[in-house]
Amino acid sequence: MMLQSIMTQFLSGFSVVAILVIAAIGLAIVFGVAGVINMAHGEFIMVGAYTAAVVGKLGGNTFIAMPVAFIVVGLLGLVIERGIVQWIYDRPLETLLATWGVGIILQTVMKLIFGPELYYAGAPKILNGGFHLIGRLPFPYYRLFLIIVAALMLGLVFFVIFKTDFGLKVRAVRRNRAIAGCLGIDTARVDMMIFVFGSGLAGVAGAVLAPIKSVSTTMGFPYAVDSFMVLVLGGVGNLLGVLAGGAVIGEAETVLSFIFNNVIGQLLVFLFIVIVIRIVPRGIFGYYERR
Amino acid sequence: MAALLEVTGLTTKVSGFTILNGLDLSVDEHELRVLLGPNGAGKTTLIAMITGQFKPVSGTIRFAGQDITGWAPDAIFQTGISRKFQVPNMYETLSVFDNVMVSLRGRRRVFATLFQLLRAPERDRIWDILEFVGLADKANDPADTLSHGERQWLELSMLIASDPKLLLLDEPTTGMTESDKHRTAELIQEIAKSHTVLLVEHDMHIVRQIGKRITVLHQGQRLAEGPLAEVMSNDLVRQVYLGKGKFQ
Amino acid sequence: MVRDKAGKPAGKPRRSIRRAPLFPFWAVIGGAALVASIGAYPYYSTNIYVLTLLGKFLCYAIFALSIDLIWGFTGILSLGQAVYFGLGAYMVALSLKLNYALTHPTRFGNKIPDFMEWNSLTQVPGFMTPLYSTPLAIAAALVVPTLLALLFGAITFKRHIYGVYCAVITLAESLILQNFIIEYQAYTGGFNGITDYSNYVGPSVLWFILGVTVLFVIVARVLTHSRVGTVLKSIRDNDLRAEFMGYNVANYRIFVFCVSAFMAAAAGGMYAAWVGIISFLNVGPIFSIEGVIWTAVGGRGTLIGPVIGTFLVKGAEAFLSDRLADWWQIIVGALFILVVLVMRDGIVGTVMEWVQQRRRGSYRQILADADRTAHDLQMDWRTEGAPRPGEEVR
Amino acid sequence: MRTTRRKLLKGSAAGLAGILASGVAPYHFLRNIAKAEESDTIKVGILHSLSGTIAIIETSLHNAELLAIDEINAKGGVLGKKLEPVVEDPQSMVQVFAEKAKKLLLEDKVVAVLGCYTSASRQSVLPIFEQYNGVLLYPTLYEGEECSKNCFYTGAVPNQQLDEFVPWIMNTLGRKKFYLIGANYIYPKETNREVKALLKKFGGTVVAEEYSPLGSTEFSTNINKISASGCDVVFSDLVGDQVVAFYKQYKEFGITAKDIPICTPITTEQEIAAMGPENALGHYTSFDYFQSIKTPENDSFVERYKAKYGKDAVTNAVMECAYLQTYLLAHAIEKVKSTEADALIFNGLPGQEFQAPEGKVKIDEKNHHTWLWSRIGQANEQGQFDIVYTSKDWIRPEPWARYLYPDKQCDFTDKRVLERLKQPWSEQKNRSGTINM
Repeated sequence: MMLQSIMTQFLSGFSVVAILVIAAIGLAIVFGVAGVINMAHGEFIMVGAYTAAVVGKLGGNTFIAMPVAFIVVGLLGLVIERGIVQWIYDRPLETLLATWGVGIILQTVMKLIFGPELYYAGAPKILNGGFHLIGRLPFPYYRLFLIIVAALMLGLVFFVIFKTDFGLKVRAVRRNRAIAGCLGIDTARVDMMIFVFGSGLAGVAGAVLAPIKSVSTTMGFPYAVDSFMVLVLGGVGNLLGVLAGGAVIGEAETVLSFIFNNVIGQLLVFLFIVIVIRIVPRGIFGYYERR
Repeated sequence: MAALLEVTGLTTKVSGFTILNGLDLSVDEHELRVLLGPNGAGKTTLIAMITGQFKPVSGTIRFAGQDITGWAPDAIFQTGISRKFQVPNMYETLSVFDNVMVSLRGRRRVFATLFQLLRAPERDRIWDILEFVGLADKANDPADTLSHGERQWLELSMLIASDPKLLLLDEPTTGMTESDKHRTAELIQEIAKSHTVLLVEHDMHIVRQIGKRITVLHQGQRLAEGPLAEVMSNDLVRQVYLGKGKFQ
Repeated sequence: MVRDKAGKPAGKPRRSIRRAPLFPFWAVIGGAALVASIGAYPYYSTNIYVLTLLGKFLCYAIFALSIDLIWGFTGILSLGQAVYFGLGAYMVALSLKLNYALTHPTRFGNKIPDFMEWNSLTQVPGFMTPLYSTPLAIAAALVVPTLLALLFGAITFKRHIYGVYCAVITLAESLILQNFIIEYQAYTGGFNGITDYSNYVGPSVLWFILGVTVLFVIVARVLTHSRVGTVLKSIRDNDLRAEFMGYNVANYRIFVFCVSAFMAAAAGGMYAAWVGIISFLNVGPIFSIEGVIWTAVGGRGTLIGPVIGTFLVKGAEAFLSDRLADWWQIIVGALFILVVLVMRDGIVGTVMEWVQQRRRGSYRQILADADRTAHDLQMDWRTEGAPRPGEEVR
Repeated sequence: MRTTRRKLLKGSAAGLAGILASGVAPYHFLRNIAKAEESDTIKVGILHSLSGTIAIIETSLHNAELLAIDEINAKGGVLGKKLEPVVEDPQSMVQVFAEKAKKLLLEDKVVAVLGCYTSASRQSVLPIFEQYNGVLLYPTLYEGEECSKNCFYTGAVPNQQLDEFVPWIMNTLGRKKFYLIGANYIYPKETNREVKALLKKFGGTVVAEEYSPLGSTEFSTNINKISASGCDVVFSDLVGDQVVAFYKQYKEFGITAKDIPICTPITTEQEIAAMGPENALGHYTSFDYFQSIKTPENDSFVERYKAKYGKDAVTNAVMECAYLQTYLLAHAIEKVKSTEADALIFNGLPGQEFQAPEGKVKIDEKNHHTWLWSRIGQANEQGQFDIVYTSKDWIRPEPWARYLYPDKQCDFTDKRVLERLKQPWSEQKNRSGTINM
């Protein structure tokens, strides 16, 4: 019985991992490639969620909401990149402050537009219900959908970074900005594209997470925090890191929460992260600059 | 004469590539040794290894009788090795004077430097050094207002201030005008009178001007070693250089 | 760094160093005016509300100062500074609450803090009993956070973690503590925090806090002005160079981190005693980031800056936020962006920069900058992966 | 020599004077901003978070109170004066609550403050109200076990929500195996103590009791535990956006109200609107008020509220209390013809009655809490509640639930209490109206 439940737990753990990956991947490439700590990441997710809510109101569903959110938040990212971030790529710590300010503003503006109350975003009809795997609980289709989305997003990013011409430039810039610049790559443009791409992914995250979580102007920060945890643990600048970090945190947290309780679970995971940092400062798959 | 610096069988890989490959090198007390070699020969890496920036895969580095392989940079400094970077590297917002002051030889521990005052002899020494390199009348300007050449000299003067047994100078003349280069060469010769110097340089004019004993590196190994003329007449060296046309 | 106006006459005498006096005249005057204006308030008015605000702002100012010490002078941006502030505050608050409970029994007549009773504790846990004694409590409030800072510094800086990573990890640290406090509410008051104990508000206390503030500003000034200060600045500018000049960079970072933690803890302790309420918000990352913005607005790398910044931002918040409602949040957000994009050195810094610009021939500087950048670009691709000076530090 | 010294003294004295002058100057400015302009209005403080995490709920309370004030002023105000709301935004932070409360009492000199939502915020401001003898009206249902001279609790206490609810679950729904889940702070813990006491009395069992961290919105673990536990009803004290996430994921994992219904004293129409009716369908909530109540007062209340705040606006129990407590205050001021705190506390508010949307309510003469109705609603497709049970009569508030504390009660007419409260604030050792019988 207990064992069976833990297995079920392990399964739903996958969905939590998926959620973490979905939330973190946008930040991962922005942080990893453009070297920008985007503190407004959570708010980007929030905007994505609201987009989904609005699309829902207009009669669409999650599948429509995803591309829409990608475009909306992508454009938002474009504006912010052109307006603010592009001037401070060389000052990561200050980027952090500026984007935090952006976050505050986004929250307030959304509140002025949509009001303070919680918003509703439903899951598409097809994804209601679930299938029986083991245990007495069905495994919800929507969770499965989340896992698939996570996989697709990872795949998409992998493809863009490693298979496309743009990705080549990105990797060049990531390795050595100056050389890339000298070889005629428009590094500023690459940074911009990456920032927009990452923002778009954050938007998609918001769109797919909205149906199982609550949609409010203050929903962003926890996601941002989780994403940072994933990156710190998994390591920056390596997509495997996102997966690893997400997997460790997600599974550990769900299983531990089942054995003890949520808070103990969280604390243990936190402490684990700190220990890992102590051993491998740049994270499991961290990218080590030659210093 | 006892060798001050002794590198034996030094091998290192950086991100997969073998940079140094069983390199042997020994520098004697009060010697001015010039390291020559095409780009990617491993000159900068060698210096990085000696100063503890990278850990070697195998091989040992002995300095002044003790094995300093794998020590931390600050510990290695304490044994008397100072390094000049290829890109001038100093403290931008500090004044020229303070740059030198911070570099003065002395105790480096936190509570030792806490409230430690600048004594008259130290002050005079700083001024002497600044006048020696010709930065005295810019002593009060922040370092980031200096021109490139001046920055090179400032870093030189910082090294002098730290009064080491061995100076590692990594291309101290890069990006200088001819006249500046000449001046720098003179400075180096001046320094070499009282210190041991290991100079990385591939500007042949400089090498000719000051080069006594020369070591040529190629692909992480010692290609040739000896007086300037002898090395220059060495076929291998000619091949490596002329073949690749690496003169600047 | 400020220097006296009297530039050296052309040529002779050489060998003259222009260096700021330990306490520049204008700074002393300005500081005195500020101190007087705050200290004189109780004489001027009996308005308790503004009085409480003043005391609170002073504690915040010290907090901002402690952030400035590590960020402005050493280039470590900590988003977990509130941890040390909060720990100090909780120690003092707990002590006060315990003693208050002795004279004010709970609804069940127990002589334990109410939040312990809610969580069905019947007596004060043993490890907390030392807090009954005020001197021990004060000692704990100052020492415990400092030791934690030492531990944390050893973990991060010894491993060459700084810059962005340090920021993110300190953020994690303060989140851990925050969750911890919320979860173990039997000992910490949890989500409700600790409130309803006898706090100390009044002119004499205000002057005490004011005195401590002045003391810390002076200490910070001496510290940053001493040789150690110069070393710290050089580490901020170029830690690589400093390391190859024989400085154990990690130790210096740990040292200054502990000093600032100590200041933050002291501020927290006084805060708890003054306002009479403390909650998990005081250890959370958001409070830390608030402190960072006060510092940035006032001017980091200057010592009076954080104080001024704190009073401006918090003062505006106290008197305008209720009139501006949502727009206040937008203003705060805009402040972050503004400070980063336009006014990097904050208010004080900008003013001082302007003064210096007028002294130093700015034209020559522009030429030098252009020359240098040209060279560095040329250099950059020739050096295999050598870090750009100051990388990740500013 | 001497002259120079005297000069010096003069100079420094002048300098010091100058500094002092420069020092005090700003306070003219500050004072003028801080001081609220005099006028012939009665100032009422409104202290609800308009920003931050709790703004989600508190904004609606703020709205309801403003609506009531508008109506009162439209009817000619109180004592011939208009009520002037002084709005402060505590930003969902307890410290700011305390600070703003001080401002309202000391700067704006308000007659009374309508405010606070969480127990945390109430407890952060109570010491201030007690010290400066202000009046606080607190609209939220809360865990009880408290009574302060300076606070009037117009929300429900556990006995008004649970004493009828829990037995009803066991008898009418026939479900006896309870799974208690709540957010990890005082309100759920105290509420669950009451629930457990009731279960003990009526012979139900607690299968499990667990608390999730505030703000955590991932419940797959808990739901897995629930299904593994073999309970037949879930009793939830989750709050805020947790509620939404929990109901959504509960449905997602395929558990319906038929299998294991969720019963809660806290989920309002507002949260249901946020999670979508399909997710709440069939689950039960116990409240004194639902939007779907069919009384003329309520119909017009809902109508007026929508007229002011848009047709999508939903009303809920807490805001109804916020609304009615504003009227109770106005009537109290009318009654004692005074805005003096003690007059309101001892004569004005106690026993004050009002025909509220939920029916007739009154503040208890003794314990500063409010007589309310007890209703049970089942969520329907429209996101409203079908009222499946209504108490026969209004229910007396028991801040000290009699099943837990038979020997305790709260009575501000009791001699001992009055004795205690006569002492100056600083000497008071026990500031609550609680007495043991």
